[in-house]
Amino acid sequence: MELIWLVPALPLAGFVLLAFGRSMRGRTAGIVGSLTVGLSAVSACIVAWLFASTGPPGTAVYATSLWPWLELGSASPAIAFSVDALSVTMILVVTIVGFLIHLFSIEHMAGEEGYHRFFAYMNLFVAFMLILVLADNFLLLYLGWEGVGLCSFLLIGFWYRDRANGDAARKAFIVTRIGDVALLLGILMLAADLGSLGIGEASRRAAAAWAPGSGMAVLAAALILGGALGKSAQLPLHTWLPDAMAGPSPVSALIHAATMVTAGVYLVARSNVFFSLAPQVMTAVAILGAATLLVAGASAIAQRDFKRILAYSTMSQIGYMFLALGVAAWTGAVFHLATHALFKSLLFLAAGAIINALGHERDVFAMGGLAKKMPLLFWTFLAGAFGLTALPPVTAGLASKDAIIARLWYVGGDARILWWAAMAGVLLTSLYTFRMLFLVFAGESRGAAENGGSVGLHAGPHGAGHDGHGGSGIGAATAIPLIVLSLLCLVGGLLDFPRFLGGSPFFGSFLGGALPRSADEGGSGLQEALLSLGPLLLTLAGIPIAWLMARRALEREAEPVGKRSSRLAAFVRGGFGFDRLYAFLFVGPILRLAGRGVDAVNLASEGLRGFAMRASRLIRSSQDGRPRRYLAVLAVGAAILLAAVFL
Amino acid sequence: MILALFVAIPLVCAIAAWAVGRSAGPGHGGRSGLASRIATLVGSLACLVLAASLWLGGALPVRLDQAWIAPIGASFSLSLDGLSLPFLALSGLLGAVAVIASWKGIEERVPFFHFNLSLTLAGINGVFLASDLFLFAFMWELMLVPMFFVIDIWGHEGRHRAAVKFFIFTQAGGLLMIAAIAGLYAAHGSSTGEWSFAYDKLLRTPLSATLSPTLQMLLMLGFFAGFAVKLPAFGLHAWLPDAHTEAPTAGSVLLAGLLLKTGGYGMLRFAIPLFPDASRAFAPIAMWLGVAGILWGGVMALGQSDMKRLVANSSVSHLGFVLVGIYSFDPAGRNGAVIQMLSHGLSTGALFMLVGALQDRIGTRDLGRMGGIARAAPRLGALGLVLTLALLGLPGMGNFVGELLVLFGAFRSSAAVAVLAGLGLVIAMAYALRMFQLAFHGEAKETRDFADLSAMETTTLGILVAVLLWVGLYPRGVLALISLALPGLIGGMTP
Amino acid sequence: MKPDDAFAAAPLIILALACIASLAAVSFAKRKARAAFAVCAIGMALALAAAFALSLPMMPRRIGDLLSMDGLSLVGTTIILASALAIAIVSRPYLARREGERGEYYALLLFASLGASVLAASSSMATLFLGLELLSVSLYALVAYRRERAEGGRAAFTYLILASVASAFLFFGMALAYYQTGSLELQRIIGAAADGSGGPLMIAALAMMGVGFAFKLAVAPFHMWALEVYEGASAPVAALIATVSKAAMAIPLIRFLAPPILATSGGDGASSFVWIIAILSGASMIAGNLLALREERVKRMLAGSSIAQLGYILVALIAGGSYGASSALFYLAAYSLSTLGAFACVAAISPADGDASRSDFRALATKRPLAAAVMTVSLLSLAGMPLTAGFMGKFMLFSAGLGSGGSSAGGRAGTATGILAILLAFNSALSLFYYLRLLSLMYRGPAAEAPEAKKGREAAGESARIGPSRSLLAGSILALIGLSILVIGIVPGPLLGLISSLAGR
Amino acid sequence: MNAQSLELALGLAAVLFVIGLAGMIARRSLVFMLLCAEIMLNAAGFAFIIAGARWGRPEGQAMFIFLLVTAAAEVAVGLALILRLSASLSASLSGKLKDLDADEIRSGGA
Repeated sequence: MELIWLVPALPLAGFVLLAFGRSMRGRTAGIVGSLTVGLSAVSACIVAWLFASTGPPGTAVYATSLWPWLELGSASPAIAFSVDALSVTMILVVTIVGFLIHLFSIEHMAGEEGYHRFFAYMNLFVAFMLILVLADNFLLLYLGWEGVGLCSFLLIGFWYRDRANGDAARKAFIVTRIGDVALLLGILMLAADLGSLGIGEASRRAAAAWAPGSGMAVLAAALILGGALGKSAQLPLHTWLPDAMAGPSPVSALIHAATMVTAGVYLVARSNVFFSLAPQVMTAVAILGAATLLVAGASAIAQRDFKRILAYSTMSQIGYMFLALGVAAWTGAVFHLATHALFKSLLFLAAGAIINALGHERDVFAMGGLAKKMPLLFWTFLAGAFGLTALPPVTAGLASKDAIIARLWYVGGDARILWWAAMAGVLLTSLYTFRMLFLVFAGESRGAAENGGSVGLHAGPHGAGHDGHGGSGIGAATAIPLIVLSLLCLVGGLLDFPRFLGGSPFFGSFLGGALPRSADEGGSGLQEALLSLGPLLLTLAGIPIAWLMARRALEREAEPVGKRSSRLAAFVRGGFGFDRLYAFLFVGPILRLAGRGVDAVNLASEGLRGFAMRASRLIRSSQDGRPRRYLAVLAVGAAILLAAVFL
Repeated sequence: MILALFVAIPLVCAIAAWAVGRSAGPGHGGRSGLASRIATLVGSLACLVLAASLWLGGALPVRLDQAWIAPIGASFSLSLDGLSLPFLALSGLLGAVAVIASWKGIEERVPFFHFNLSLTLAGINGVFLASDLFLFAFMWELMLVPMFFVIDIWGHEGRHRAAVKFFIFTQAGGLLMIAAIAGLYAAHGSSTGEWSFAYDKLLRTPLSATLSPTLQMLLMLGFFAGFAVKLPAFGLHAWLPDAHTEAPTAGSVLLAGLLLKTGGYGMLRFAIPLFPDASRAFAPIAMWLGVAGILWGGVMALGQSDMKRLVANSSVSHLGFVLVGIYSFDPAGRNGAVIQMLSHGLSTGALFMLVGALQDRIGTRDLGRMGGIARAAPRLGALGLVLTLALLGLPGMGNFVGELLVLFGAFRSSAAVAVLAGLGLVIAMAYALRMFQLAFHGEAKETRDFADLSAMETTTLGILVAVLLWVGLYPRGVLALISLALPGLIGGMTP
Repeated sequence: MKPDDAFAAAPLIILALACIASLAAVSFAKRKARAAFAVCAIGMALALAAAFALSLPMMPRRIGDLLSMDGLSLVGTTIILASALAIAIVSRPYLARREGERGEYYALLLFASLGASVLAASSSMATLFLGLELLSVSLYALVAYRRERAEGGRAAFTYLILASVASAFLFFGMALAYYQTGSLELQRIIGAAADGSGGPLMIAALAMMGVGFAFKLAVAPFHMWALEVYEGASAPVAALIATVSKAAMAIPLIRFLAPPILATSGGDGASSFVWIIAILSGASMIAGNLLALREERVKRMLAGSSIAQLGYILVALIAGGSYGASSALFYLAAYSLSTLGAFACVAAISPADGDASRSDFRALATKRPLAAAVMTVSLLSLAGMPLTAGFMGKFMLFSAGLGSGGSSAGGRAGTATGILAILLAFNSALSLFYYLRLLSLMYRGPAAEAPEAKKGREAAGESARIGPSRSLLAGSILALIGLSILVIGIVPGPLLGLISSLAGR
Repeated sequence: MNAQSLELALGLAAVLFVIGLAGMIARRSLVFMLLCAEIMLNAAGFAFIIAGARWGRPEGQAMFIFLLVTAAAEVAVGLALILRLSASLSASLSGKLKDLDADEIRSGGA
């Protein structure tokens, strides 16, 4: 158990190897990267096994401190890791999904320029993510927090020769940084007022020191929430995620679907004590989650970029998690986090494979009829889609999402509105999912053959790298992860399956050690059945509507460009114009102030210089060489002097 | 006696460098140039080794008292405590870096160049060591002249104007400081009858008894003016972008890495301990000046198209943190200020070296004309990335520790300051990434092919980065040292 | 007159004899110039030696009511004679390159230094008056000395007209003072002024005498002549005006202002004078620096700088007391040394057809390393940078000025000196501008793009044709000046101790 | 002599002094300027004599004699200079000394 540090250390070692071993030829880089992550996955499993086997499941907490870091007042955070049920869950998700995605990338990224740079960054990311979830104190957590942000920046901008990608990457890093600063201030506040940054210790002291709903508690929770919103792309700091799709698909799968974006959920769950001390903030969490759920879902419907659809869907799914957090359904949120990691990474990988196969065509209107062309991708994608829409037989989404929705119902009272929002979310989910499915796979092939690359987002030189394995060339390294992920999706939900279907809440009880059990005043099996029936029916109802939408969209597509899409659709597709709003409110003014970098203070000093020069010219003009003028000056001076002494 | 070496070694090296130049005659051939380079390099490395041995030996504080100007009671007394030592080590390191950075760039009048370089280092070491106010003023002014020559002779296009501006600004501040020193000396002498510049004596006699608060405030402001110009504080920073931009690489390294630090050091060592009450009364203004510097410098950096100028403006922003930390009157804030100064010295010094290497290779500092360098020169790109991360204060880098501690100190004394300073981090992110992407990413503007960093440059930068990481991940190594000295200076300070 | 008096006054006597000898040499010797130079140099050297060997042991001693040979006068005499000696030596090659030297020049130098020494030692208005006239008249002649340049004559005439008016003021003031006190002794007059017993007429007298002093010291607004005269006179003579005549005039002023009777007494007569001197000092700091700021002609620039420097010295004079006096004396010494160095360099590098212009300084560091080094040191010293005498001097000024203000005790004119100290700080920062401009010019490459550079090249050609003034003696003097500036800058202790001990006596 | 007449005499000296100064500024001819300088100096000398008379002591007269001598010296040098200037300026002037214009002699003004 003292070897927890191995879990993050292994990918880190992989990063170091890759960073300095520039000489690696061919796919060795990929293999090294995957191997190290795989090993870390193995060690993670060992840790999990040890953890589960010792003592009653989940209650214990193991911590190892490597070396002391620094002092903030009386708080002295160290480089220290701790393992509890929550972090065990997280490291399992991170390492296993991470390993699969690495595996997938070996072939998927083959031939890319900077192949081993890609794996170096990916390994670094996994390392930081593990540090984040294993951190024993908030400051180390913050280190991982910023680290994953960095890697997301580097990987979004992986194809850096295209400025657009760079801008997307920068946007992502900066917007999340805003949240990060809030988090940092929160951490400082904890250190200042509680005198400890150890997560457990700080929570205990907070519970002792702060009255529920007291100003301090609310402020602390709000600041932490700020960080979570930024990383998890929730309103109002959500604008970076859609653009982040500029990166390679495995990146989107690992960072922007499975792990990093859900770090916010992890953070809130991790610091649940502070949130339970601040009910106001809890409500805010729930409301923001609901809002994101609806806004993102609606935007997803209007997208035409394959990966942007998935990105918005990710946002809305995380909205579900925040909803759950908002009503203190901690375990539910984390469970949905896990399952979402499975099916969403699957979706992204499959989508990535498709996009590669079509030579970097990302416009869903340029696809279609792929079900026949690439059956494997179709079926795996379908599995993911069922997970996303919580349809049986795929259990992953089914169990987790229904649990959340049911929980919302039980909260009752005003929270009933949240339940309605969740239901609306369900409908939206099925709408955009099936619209996407129909556009991509059904119908006759509009194919990239006709207008391939017309909307090509990466019509850059690196596109050359793909012509080699275009078409449906799908190797084992690509297929295996997809299949494994699909299987995981199929069974994943069984970890915590509704009781009325004979499931056992194993997962919930396991997490119970780390997170307060959501007091489930679970009604009768029948009620639960009805509650989970609602979403099911809603989803099924969505399917035909999605079909019609796809049809109409295609018809409109045929029309001339001018009236192709209404202004409303454009507004929705643009993510409800948040970008423009922020540009107007913040970015614009600052850039205007920066201007050409002309420093007003400097101008002032130059003005002073000019003044001195002018004065000098003035006084020198008196030196015109006329003795009589000098005499006059002398006489006047003397007169003034005489006058002065008598006054 | 060992302390005198810190000043003597660079002096000797300066004379040696100059002498070989003379001996080689006017046509400073490569050999004499090389000799002077090596002399200076050896000198600064010797200082570094000396500092390191003291650091490990750790019998602090060390003192040296030598009669100097008896009639006015000024003595040549040096003292080295935990606050001076890190800066001395830094000056040794950056001195070597400066020499290496100018290995290629400086071609003509090489010996005279290194003469000035070493002389500057001697002055800087003296500033960090002096424990006699007259000696301090002496050293304080001493480092300006050679630095002026470095900028004025070997600088870039606008060097003459920038050099004069630098000199006049710093000198105006310095003279106010000297006036304050003289006033303090006179006041102390006439009240106690003991005419002395000795730091300890002045520290021990409570001024509050003899001096009226207004007078204390005036004297404190005199000191503050001198230090605030050097630091620079917002409003007095007009000289900095020009000087840093126009100076040759070595000059920029020394300016950003060391000269600016003397300002912060002076505040910690003199302005606050000598005038605790006045400083405390003045602290809020100083902190807000710092915040203004953080934000203003950041925004200005955002608008630059000249890479060097961008880094220079970022210095204004980073040293705003130092000001905030120092005047937060909080132990953590003070520690943070010191750490921030050290790591800013390392990171910005390295950055200037990088920019210099770039300019030597592609002949421009204009970000608009760069691009795609990460492809053309991977080592350059990688180091550029790491230094950018240091610039934006990524956790793990020393800069983060500094900013964190400063923010903590600020938070404890005034939350508003902390929040606004925090905004500075976001802006830092913006300009740092902009610089990195414009320079290293994107398509190469003109397809140039140029050599990647040489082994020597790579190792030098690598060492700097390693130290940065060390400070960032194990700051105790430095903090323990500082904590030997600071409490004495902050004496009984309560947030 | 007792023998002791003779010993005490030995320097003056020796100088006087040397004057006569030099006249004899000029009229009878075969090689006039050489003989005159020899007499001049030897006489000055002897006088300098005598000042320390013979008259120092006698000090302080008053000779009748006329002369008071005390520490103050000794310091003054030393500064004067040393400067004069250096100037004489520097002048030789300088004149040799021009229309050929003639002996009268050195005779005039001797007369001027004699007058200056008398002035420095004067304790009575009579000696003050005689010394001043002796100095001035020989200065007129020296300024106009070089025939081939009309400017010399014009400058000399301007100087003469203005100076005679100024001395008229001085003498009228003296007459009024004499009218009030019935004595020619300066001490009595000072006393009367201090306790305000003299009445308004006394104040008027002091004011008019002030005009005379201010003019000689070229303190604003009585500075108008300086730029013209420095420009018109040849470099060594300009040096003479900048150092000898100013030192000679400053010493009596220090005598006036140093005594504690003024330092302590809150007599409104005294305080109002403090304010007036303060205003004069501030005015000449600003005026001098602004005049020099954009000045292209080096000698005019140095004139402006010396106007400002005298303004600085006044700060210490206001502070008064023995500390103020010694700081003023130290600064005076440092200033004289630095100015001397600067002018000596100008003389050394001047092309034959006139004195050095800015263009001659371009790339001096490579053309004439020694001259460049000395010039650098001198300018830095004038700017008050460390390692040079000027730094210590400036520090002394600050501590003197703020010492009177800062300390709660003996707070005479604290606010005045406080304000002046701040003015001093900003002005010396401002002055850096022109010092540095010249400095950086010296270290630039011999670029040939600017018109001034072209002029510089042909000037260089000229000097090459006639051969630059590379006389061993002059060179060693140059080096000596630079060296002593550095030595005083690094270990000012001994000189400082000497001066303060002498100022006490 | 009584004090009042002394005061009057002193006043006269002052008037002389001012006249000299005014003339100096007013007249452009070098020669006249020299004359005015003489007047000023002599006013000072006159004042010395009065002062000496007031105290009945000889220093006043002594000073006056000094003054006469030195003033003579000054004038001598001044005239010599005027001669030289007239030589250098004769091109523009009719050679008559009293017409020498002070404003003509600009030693390299700004």
